[in-house]
Amino acid sequence: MSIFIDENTKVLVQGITGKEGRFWTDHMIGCGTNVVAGVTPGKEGQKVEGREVYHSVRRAVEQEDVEASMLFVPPRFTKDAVFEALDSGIKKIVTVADGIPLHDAIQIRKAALLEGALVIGGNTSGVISPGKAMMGFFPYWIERVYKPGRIGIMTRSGSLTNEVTAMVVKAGFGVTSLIGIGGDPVPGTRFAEMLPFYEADDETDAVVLIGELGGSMEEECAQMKRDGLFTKPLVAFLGGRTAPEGKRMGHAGAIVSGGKGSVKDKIEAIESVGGKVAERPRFVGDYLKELLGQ
Amino acid sequence: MSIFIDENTKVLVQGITGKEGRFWTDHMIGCGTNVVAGVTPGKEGQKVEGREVYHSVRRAVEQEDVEASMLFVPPRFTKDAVFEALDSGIKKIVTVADGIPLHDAIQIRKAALLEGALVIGGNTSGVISPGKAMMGFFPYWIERVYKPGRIGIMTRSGSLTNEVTAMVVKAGFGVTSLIGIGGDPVPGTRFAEMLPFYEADDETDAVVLIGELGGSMEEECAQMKRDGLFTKPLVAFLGGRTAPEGKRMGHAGAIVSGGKGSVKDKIEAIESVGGKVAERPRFVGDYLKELLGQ
Amino acid sequence: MKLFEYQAKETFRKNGIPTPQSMLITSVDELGAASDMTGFPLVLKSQLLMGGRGKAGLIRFVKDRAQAEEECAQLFASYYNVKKILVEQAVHIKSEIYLSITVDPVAAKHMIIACADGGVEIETLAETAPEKIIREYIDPDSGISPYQMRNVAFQLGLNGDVMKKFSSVLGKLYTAFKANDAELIEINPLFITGDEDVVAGDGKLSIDDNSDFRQNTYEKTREYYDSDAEYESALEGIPYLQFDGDISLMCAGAGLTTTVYDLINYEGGTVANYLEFGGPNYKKAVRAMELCLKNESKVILVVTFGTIARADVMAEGIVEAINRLKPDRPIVTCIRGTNEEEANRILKDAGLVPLYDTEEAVRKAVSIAAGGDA
Amino acid sequence: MKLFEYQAKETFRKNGIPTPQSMLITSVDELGAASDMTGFPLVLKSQLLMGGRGKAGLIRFVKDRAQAEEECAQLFASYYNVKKILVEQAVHIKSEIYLSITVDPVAAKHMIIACADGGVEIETLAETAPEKIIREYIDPDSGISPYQMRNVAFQLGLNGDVMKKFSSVLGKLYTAFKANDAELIEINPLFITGDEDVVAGDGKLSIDDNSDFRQNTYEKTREYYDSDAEYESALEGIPYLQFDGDISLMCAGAGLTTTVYDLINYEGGTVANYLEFGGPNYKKAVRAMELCLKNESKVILVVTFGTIARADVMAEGIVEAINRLKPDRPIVTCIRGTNEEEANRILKDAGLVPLYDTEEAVRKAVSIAAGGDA
Repeated sequence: MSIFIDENTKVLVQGITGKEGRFWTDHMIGCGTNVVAGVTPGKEGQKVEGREVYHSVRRAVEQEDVEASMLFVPPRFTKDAVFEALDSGIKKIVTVADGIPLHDAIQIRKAALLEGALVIGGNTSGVISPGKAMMGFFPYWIERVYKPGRIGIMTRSGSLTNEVTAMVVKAGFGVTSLIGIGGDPVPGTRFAEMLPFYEADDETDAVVLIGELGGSMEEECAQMKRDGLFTKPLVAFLGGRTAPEGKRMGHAGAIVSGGKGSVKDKIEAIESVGGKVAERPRFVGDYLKELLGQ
Repeated sequence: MSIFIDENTKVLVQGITGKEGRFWTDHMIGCGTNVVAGVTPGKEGQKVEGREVYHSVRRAVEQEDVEASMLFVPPRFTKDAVFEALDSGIKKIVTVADGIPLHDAIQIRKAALLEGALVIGGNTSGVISPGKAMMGFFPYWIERVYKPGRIGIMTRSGSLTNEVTAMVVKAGFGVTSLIGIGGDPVPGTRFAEMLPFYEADDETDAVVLIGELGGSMEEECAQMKRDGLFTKPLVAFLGGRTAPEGKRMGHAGAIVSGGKGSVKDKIEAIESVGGKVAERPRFVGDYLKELLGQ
Repeated sequence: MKLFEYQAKETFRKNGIPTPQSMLITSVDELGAASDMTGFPLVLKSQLLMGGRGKAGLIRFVKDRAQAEEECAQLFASYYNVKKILVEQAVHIKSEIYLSITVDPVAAKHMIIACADGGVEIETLAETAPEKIIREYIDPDSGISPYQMRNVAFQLGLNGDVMKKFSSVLGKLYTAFKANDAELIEINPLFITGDEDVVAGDGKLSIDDNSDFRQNTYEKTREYYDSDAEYESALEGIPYLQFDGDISLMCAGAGLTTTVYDLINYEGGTVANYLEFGGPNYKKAVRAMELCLKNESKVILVVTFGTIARADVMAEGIVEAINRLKPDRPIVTCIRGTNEEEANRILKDAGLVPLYDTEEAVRKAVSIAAGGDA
Repeated sequence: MKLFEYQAKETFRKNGIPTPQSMLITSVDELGAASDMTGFPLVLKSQLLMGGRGKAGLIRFVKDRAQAEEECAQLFASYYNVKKILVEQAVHIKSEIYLSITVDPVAAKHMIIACADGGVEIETLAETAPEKIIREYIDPDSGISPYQMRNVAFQLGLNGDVMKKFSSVLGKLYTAFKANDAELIEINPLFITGDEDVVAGDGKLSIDDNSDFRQNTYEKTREYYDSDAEYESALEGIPYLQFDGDISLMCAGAGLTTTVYDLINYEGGTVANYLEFGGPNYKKAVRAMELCLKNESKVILVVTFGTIARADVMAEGIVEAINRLKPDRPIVTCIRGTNEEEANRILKDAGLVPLYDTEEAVRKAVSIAAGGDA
């Protein structure tokens, strides 16, 4: 079992005829993803990588079975594209757009909550179940990073995820499902909301959390563990331990303000429920070995 | 058991210090209603009929148990008052306001659906369980009309309800619960949505529907009966049998247009599922006797 | 409140929806200035609220000045009491679309209705070819999203530039729908021109009367009503419908008044006017009777069964109205509800014979109208 | 983008929120005209984006002309580089309220924050007396309802006329919050005056940069930034923070750059500047290095691990930057990700010694900064 997607998940690509859309659709298929169709308004009748292109999501779902939608849509049109996917009953949506307006992001998350859907992103590399499928743009071809295995990873970052995942793999592990919830101040889905899926997944032995200063998402994960809703080993790597207060360092919204959102607080929260926080990316692998008794 | 309210239902009155609010609060209490408190912004600390007045619904529900709210609020402020009640978790709301803007009414109904609440009205006399409780302004003191019994009544009208109910009583019956959904084009709750409550009510033997030309609410009730969701005897009285097409006769929205909404269609729909439609108010009692084998 | 075409188009233009060049005229004298603006050919469109203006010959396509003057004069002189004509540029039409927005009371949403067969009545189409009607539902809080505009456009078979222009018109129409508290906003037909422009060929806009307090662009003037009595009652807020029978209804409660209307028809009577003075108008008996007396009816029938609208207050009103207006025809009363005993005492004191049963009152009125005793 | 107080108040006034009489001046010469408008006493408010202006002595209450001129001259001459002063009428204050609107990312709602203790920092209050903080959540689609404005007012203990005026201000503040795509809009303090008026004493407005395409009221000028490098990088859209250590970071990926920052501190190094040229900026190596070179740093540390941001493109950029800018300090590179083999060949060809491990690269940079071999 994988989280969010596997090789059977039927994926629609919104914005498939754009340069980015075409390029990554090709790669997603190369990675094993079951891309069933694409959407670009006004381009119905075209094909991309052999997949039919439709004018609208509604027309696509009339013709094809669709379980998830991958958005390659500019930030200012992302809200509309997410609403369109939700309106057609799609419950898994990934948007990589970097630069979604804050007020749009709030409406996106609200709509997702209302529909009981998972919207992953924006400002993310997406979601990958290594060896099975990918939605987004992960460098799955870098084998020392995207090796299949039994560790779940959740992250706000792109490059840092490559860095940390490489260390996980170096320590002898691999990845079940990697979910990049994205670096925006209001991600569509929060870390803690993904934990139940990892908890229920037989193929995930432990979860690595790649977080950073600012916000409260890491504390929410600690709360899930405290409440017994997540019981597997949890290792975190958190960027911004030495960040000075009041500076926006890292992703938008990553700021320590009024003593809130500091990495220090997050470390306390995670350690208080038996989680481990690695000071350096390299230590993530060491802690996994320790917690998994290897 | 009564539908919507009985003598135990804890009722809040929004707009309690207004002239209408005071007058009918007095009468509601006189009728047996368990009015627990009132709300008028700026009037906290006052009392009406011995009940505490609060600034806001939120402050009222902090102090008192509240199950239902009765609104004596002008039409232009009704949306706000309904939202306020819904926000405090109140799931039964009656608004008598006559003149709620159409676009407000749409938002009111949408909010009610979203919250799983019953908003009764606007433009209604309200709800009465004769002998037990009332929310609204029924002339419960007219004994040849508001006699307790085992017939459920749903209506869009005020005066016509008095007329028809008097005939029901004259025929030897009484009323369990009378729900006035109101005469507006977009009532908060539709006839068909009340039928499951009458179906489940042991004390209701049959339902009388007082409808009129226009809209599709009577047809929706027929559909409920066809689908087996309502199985008790159903007698309808429908105003506007002889209304000419294209004229707005009766309540706002009561218009036959493009052949739709005619009483003829409604009669066909109801009779096709075994319901009876009385040509004159007087016949309602006769049909009840027939269907109930009396 | 239903607006005239020219007013609907004013609203369209304010919201950025293209309309053909046009000028409103009130006499043939103004035709020259108008046709200078629109050029020929042009269309003369009588500004009346009735439907089916085309079929009734109230819209004329004219090719030149001479024809325009002749037809314009005909329209102003017609049976339909045409006061205003919209002189409009004739557009080169490639195709026509039906487009409207209204509310769906069941789903509690705004509803866009569209059809690729423009120009025809949507009600007719609903009967004959319902599968051609496109519906798109809009959440009243989040409003319309661009994908919904495109959904409608694609279902209409539009593409490319026309798709984009249509979507833009739809978005603007939705803005106008909300901003005007519209019951209905309609463009039928919406033209797709030879130049692939999207232009409103006609316009309907009906504004919710309950929103008057926040919508006061247009004053309720006489021209919106078919009769003086309808106009005057509208100003009073008294629901009134004009018929041409013998019995003036002066009843309280929309449902009850409609029922009395039915009962009169069952009994073979005819209605002169429908008038409802219940609810907020229950103290307006004098004004209500005055409106009834404008008709050449043979009897006034008063039926009420009120709650807040107290029977005694209504009875007092009736008596006051009789004293002041000295009606020239009999009055039948059947007043029930709160304080009905007091009401009937008042009526009797005034020499009336109050009845207590609606059907009995109806039969009495029908009998009087047929020449029977009062 | 954080606006100055005087700009936030411009927005308030546009939205109908009362503010004290005021005039913006850029020199002591303009003081006369300003005080003619405001009268005495008045307040001189230095227009700087930093918090705690009051404590820093940048806000001065003055009673007469002489004092005003003296204090004004002091402010313009102060260490803080004051360019603009808002001269504002002194209001008779009865009480002060804290009021702001921001977003709640968990609930996906807009969030009103209010407190009856105005003037203090809300963050401080959150630590010391969290029970005093009032929160009201607003659905982003349906928007604020009057009952929610009243809820906040009543929780603040307001009543009567002040309650109504406060509710009105809150409603207008919410309109401004939405219309401006604000991250935060704040009035602290909101004055309740002796005349029971409700007036914005201060104003903060921070506009979401991702909304620039639909929010372009204010241009990003130099005055919004502390340093030239920060201003220039902002124009480029390159995230940049100014520090005063030895090592210039030129990394890709917000998370990775922050991690490198941490690692340098762990190793005893100091950072000269934080610069992130990942994502859309990954081809801007020349511009990025130029910004780094503005600092008196001892070494430039390049760490990347990219996907779309291809390693070979970045490496080419670094080499081009070296060729064009001829940097006067060593450059340590650790470039991984898509096409990393090609990237490292490019770096080697240019005479660099590419590293493959972040920690190794960090140690190398710290060593160079401490005087070690490049």
